[in-house]
Amino acid sequence: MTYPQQLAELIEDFQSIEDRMERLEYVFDLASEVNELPTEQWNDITRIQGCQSEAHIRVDIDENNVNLFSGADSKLVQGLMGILTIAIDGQPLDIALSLTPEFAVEMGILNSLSPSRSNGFRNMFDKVMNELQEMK
Amino acid sequence: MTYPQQLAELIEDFQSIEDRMERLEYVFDLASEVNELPTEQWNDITRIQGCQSEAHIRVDIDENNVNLFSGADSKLVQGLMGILTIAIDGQPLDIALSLTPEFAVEMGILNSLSPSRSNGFRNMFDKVMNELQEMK
Amino acid sequence: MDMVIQDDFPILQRQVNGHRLIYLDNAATTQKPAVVIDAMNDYYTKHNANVHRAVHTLAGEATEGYEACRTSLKSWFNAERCILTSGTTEAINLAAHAWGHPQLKGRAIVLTEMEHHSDIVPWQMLAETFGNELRYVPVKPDLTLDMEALEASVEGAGLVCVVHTSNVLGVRNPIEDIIRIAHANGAKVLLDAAQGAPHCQINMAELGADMMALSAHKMCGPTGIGCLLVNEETFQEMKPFMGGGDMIETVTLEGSTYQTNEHRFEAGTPKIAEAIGWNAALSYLGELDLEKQHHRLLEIARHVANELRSMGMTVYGRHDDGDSSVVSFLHPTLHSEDFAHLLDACGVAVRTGHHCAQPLLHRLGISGTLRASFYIYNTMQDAEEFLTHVRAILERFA
Amino acid sequence: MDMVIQDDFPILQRQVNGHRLIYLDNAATTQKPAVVIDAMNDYYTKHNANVHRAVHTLAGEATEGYEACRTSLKSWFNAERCILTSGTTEAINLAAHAWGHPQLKGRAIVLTEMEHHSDIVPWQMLAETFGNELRYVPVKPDLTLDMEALEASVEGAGLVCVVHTSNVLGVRNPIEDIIRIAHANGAKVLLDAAQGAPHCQINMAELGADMMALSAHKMCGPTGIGCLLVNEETFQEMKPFMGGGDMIETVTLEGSTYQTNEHRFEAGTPKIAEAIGWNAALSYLGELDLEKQHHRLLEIARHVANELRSMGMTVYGRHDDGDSSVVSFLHPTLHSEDFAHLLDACGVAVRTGHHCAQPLLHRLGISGTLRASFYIYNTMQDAEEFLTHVRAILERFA
Ligand SMILES: Cc1ncc(COP(=O)(O)O)c(C=O)c1O
Ligand SMILES: Cc1ncc(COP(=O)(O)O)c(C=O)c1O
Repeated sequence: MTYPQQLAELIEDFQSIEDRMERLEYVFDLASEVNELPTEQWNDITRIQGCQSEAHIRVDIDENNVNLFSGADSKLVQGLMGILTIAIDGQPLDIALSLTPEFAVEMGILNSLSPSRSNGFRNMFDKVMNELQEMK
Repeated sequence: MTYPQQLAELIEDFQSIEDRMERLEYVFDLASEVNELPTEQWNDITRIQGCQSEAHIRVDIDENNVNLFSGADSKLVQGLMGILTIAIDGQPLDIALSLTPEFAVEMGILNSLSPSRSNGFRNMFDKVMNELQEMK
Repeated sequence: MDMVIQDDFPILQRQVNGHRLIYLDNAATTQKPAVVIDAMNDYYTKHNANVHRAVHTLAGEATEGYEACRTSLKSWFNAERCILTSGTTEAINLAAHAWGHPQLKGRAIVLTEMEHHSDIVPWQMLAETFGNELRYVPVKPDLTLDMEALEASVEGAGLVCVVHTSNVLGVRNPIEDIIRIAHANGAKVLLDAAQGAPHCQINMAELGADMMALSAHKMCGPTGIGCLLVNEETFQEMKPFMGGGDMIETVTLEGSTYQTNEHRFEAGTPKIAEAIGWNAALSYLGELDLEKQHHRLLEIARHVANELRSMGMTVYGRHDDGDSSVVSFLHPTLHSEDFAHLLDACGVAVRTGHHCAQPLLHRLGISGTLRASFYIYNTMQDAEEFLTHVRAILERFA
Repeated sequence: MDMVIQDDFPILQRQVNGHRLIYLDNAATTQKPAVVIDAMNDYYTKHNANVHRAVHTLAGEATEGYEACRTSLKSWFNAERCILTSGTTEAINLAAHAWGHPQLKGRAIVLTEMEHHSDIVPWQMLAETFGNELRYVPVKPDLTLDMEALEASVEGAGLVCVVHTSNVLGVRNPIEDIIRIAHANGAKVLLDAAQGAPHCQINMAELGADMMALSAHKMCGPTGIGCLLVNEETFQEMKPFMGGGDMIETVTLEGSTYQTNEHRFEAGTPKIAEAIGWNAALSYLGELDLEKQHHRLLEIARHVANELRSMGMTVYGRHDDGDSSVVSFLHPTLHSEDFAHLLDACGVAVRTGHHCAQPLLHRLGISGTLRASFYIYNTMQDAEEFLTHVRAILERFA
C-alpha cells in the first residue's frame, strides 16, 4: 500500500527508532499534532468506547477533505490521535477511507503498546472509519 | 500388640495371601462369620454413617463379653464385619476396647480397599468402639 | 489412530492395583491431554496475571487468553453469548437466578424425569421462592421421553429444561422436536449439554436453543470451569446474579451500574488458567474427527452392552445412533459397589450409584447402576479387557 | 534467602519488553511457585477423577486431595467450617444468599467505605430485594475507619462487613475492636480477608469472626478457587444457595433434602485440581516465616513510599506495622495509565485504576491510583530498580 507522503515519512521515522522508550517518547511528542477537540465538546457521541481513559474524537468533512478533532486525558492516547491526524487529517475522503490499521503495524507502534492500548487504538481507528463511511 | 488367638491367625492368613483378588475373595467368604442382624432391626441407630451402602451394626454386652450383630447389603462390607466379629465377638470388654484399627493395616486389608471402603471400615470400627466405651 | 489418541493422555500410563488403568468413568469426568495440561503450565509459568483493566503486558496476555476461550466457545457452539461459570451446575443456577427470577414469575417450568440433579434442584429452589409449578415429563419404558406428555405440559409454561443426552442412559433426546414444541407454545428451552457437548458438535443457533449449560471437565478441559451459552434475546432479559469485581461499571454508596457484556455475569477474578486450559481442549478436540469418534465409541458401547446382557445382566440403555457411549448395567445378585470394587482391583474405573439422577432411577425402579462410559482415548481393547475382568469376577464372586 | 524464594517462581525468569520482569501487581494476583504448578500437574497426570461417592482408586485419590485442602484451610485459619468457592467474590455472594437471606430480614447491614466492590455489591443486591438498610462507615483523612461512626451505626444491625486489609491503602483495620463492638451489639462480622490472608496468618477462632472470605490466587494458589470460612453457629443458620450435584442427600420430584456438612454449599463438580494446588500453596507458605516476610516487605513498601513522596508524588497509605506492602500513588501531572504503560515498557508490572474500590477513591477525591504491591518473592533490588525506572520516566515524560 502506498501512503500519503506525511504518513509515509512518519512510518519511516518510527521504523528507524530501535528503542522502545524512544518510540514512546515520540508518540508523546505527537500529542501536540491533534486539532484539539475542546473538553467542553466531549460527550457520549465523541467518546471512544473501550479506552480505559477518556478519549474523544470528532470527524468533519470540509470540501471533501477529512477534518479530525480529538483529545484525551492520556498523553499516550492523544499521541496516537496525533498519528491518526497526520495520517488522514486534510486528506480526501476516499484516500482516508482506503487506510487500514496495517499502517500502525508497519510503524511498529502497535507492538510497542500493551494489548489494552493497542485495542484502544483499533477502537479509535474503527470509530473514525465508521463515521467517515457514513459521510460518504 | 498381641491379639486374641483367632484374630492373630486371621492376620497371618491374610498376610500370606499375595494376590489382591484372592484377598478380596477371602473377605467375601468371611461375610458368613457375622452374627446376623436381621434387616427388620436395621434403623437409624444401627446404621453406619458414611458407608455408601446400607450397613448396620449392634453391640451388646453379655456377662462382660462383647456380642456383635451386623449385616450389610454389600458382601464386601459384610465381610469386613465378619473380620470385626472374629476380632471382638465373645471377647471381654476390655480386650475388645484395647483393639485399634492398626490390626486391619497389619492384615494388609485396608490397602486392598479403595479409600471409600476403608473409610467405611474405620466408621464401622469407630461406631463399635464408641458404643462399647459407653457401656463401660 | 486409536493408539495415537491414547498417547496424548499422560494418565493412561498409570498402573492401578498392579494393572494398566482402564478408565471408564468418562461421564463423570474425562482425562486431560498433555496439550491442555501444558497450556495451563505455560500460563502459570509465563503469563499469570489478573485480567481486565490493566496496562501491563502479563495482564494483557492473561486477558487475551481468557477472552480467547470465550471466542472459541462461541464459535464451537455457534452461540451468541457465552458466560463463563465454574461448571454446568453453576450455569444452571445462574440461569435460574439471572433469567428465571425476573422472567418466570407465575409461569410453570417443564422438567423431565431424565434430568441430572443439577437441572432439577435449582428449579425446585426457584419454585420454592416464587411458587412456580414444576411439571415433570415422564420417561417411558423404552427409555425415551413421553413426548405427548411433554406437549401437554408445555402449555402456559415459561421454560422447558431438558438434558441433551442422559448421563445414565446415554439416550440423546429429540431436542429439535422439543425446542419446536416449546417455542410454538411461547416457552424458552434450556439444554443441559454436559453430556452432549463432549460427544458431538452442537450448533446452538441452528437448534434454536435459548440457553445451554456445559462443563469443561467432561470434554478434556480442566476442573472449575463451564459456561452458560445464551442467545441474544435471552441475554438481554437477564439480571445480574452475583455481585462484585469486574461485573460493575460504577459503584457508589447509593447503588451500582453493571457492564453490558458477558462480564456482567462474571463477578470476581475469573477462572483464568481454566479458560486457557479449556481453549486448548477445544483446539485438541477440533483436530479430531469427533463424528467418527462418536461412531467408534458407540460401536464399543453396543458390543459391551450385548456382552453384558449375554452374561445375564440388565443393561439400561438403547445405544441408538445419536446416543452417547454410556453403558449402565446391573447384576441380579452381585452388589454394584462390590462389583465396582472388584473391577478397581483389576485397574478398571467405573462408577456406581445414582449418578445424580435419582428421579430417573426411581422411575426405573432401581436405586443405582454400574456405569461404564467411554471416551475418545478408549479402545475396543479396553472394552475387551473390561469384559474379561467382568467374566472373571462373576466366576469367582457371583 | 530472598534469592531462594525467587527461584521457586518460574515466571520470574521471564523477560518483558526486553527487561527482567519486576512483578509488582501482587494485590491483584500473586505468582505461583513450581510446587503449586507441579501439584496440579501431578493431579492431572496421575489422579484425575471426579470426587465423592465413587469406589475406584482415582476417585478416592481425587477425593482425598480435594478434602485435604479443606482440612488444611481449617487448620491454617483455625476455622470450624470451610466451604470451597470459586473465590472471595463468590464466597461473599454465598454469605449474602445462604446466610443473609434468611438471617438479615429487616436488619441493617454495616459496610465501610474501604470495601472492595465484592463486599459492597452483593449486599446492595440483597438490600434491593429485602429492603435492608445499608450503613457505610466513613474513612477518615488519616485513612482509618471512623470507629465512632462504626459504633453508632452498629446499633440494631445484623451484620458488619469489613475488609481485613485494604487492597488500595494496605491499611489493616482494627478488626479485633470491630468484632468486639459488633458482637456486643448482637451483630455478626464478615471479614473480607482477600488481602489479609496472604500477608499474615489469621486465627479466625481467636478473632471471633463469624465469616471470612478469601481467594487462593492472592496467596500463591491457582485461579478459580477460594473459600468462605464460617463458625459452627453461623454454619447452622445457613440455607442452601446453589442446587445440584453433590450437595443433595435425596432428590424426588416433590423436593430435595440436603447434605449436612460443607458439601451442602458446594453444588456440582468441585474445583478439584484447584483445591490440590491451593493445598500445595499453603504447604509452601507454611515453610516460610510469614511474619519475617511481612516485616521485610513492609520495609520495602516504606522505602518506596518515601522515595515516591520525595519525587513529588502523593502516596495513599500509612504503612503501619500491621499494614500490607501496598503502595498507591499518583503523580501530579503524568497520567496514571501512561505512567503504567511506560513502566511496562521497562518490564515493571503495576496496576492502575479504581482497584474495584470506587467508594474509597471517591472519598479520597480521586478516580484512580497507580499501585505497586509487593509479595514474598519481591526484593529490595526489585524496589530499587522500580524506583530507578520511575525516575527515568519522570525525567523524560513528566
Ligand atoms: C479486598 C478484596 N476483596 C475482594 C477481592 C475479590 O477477590 P476475587 O476477585 O478473587 O473474588 C479482592 C481482590 O480483587 C480484594 O482485594
Ligand atoms: C447431564 C449432566 N448435567 C449436569 C452435570 C453437572 O455438571 P458439573 O458437576 O460439572 O456441574 C452432569 C455431570 O455430572 C451431567 O452429567
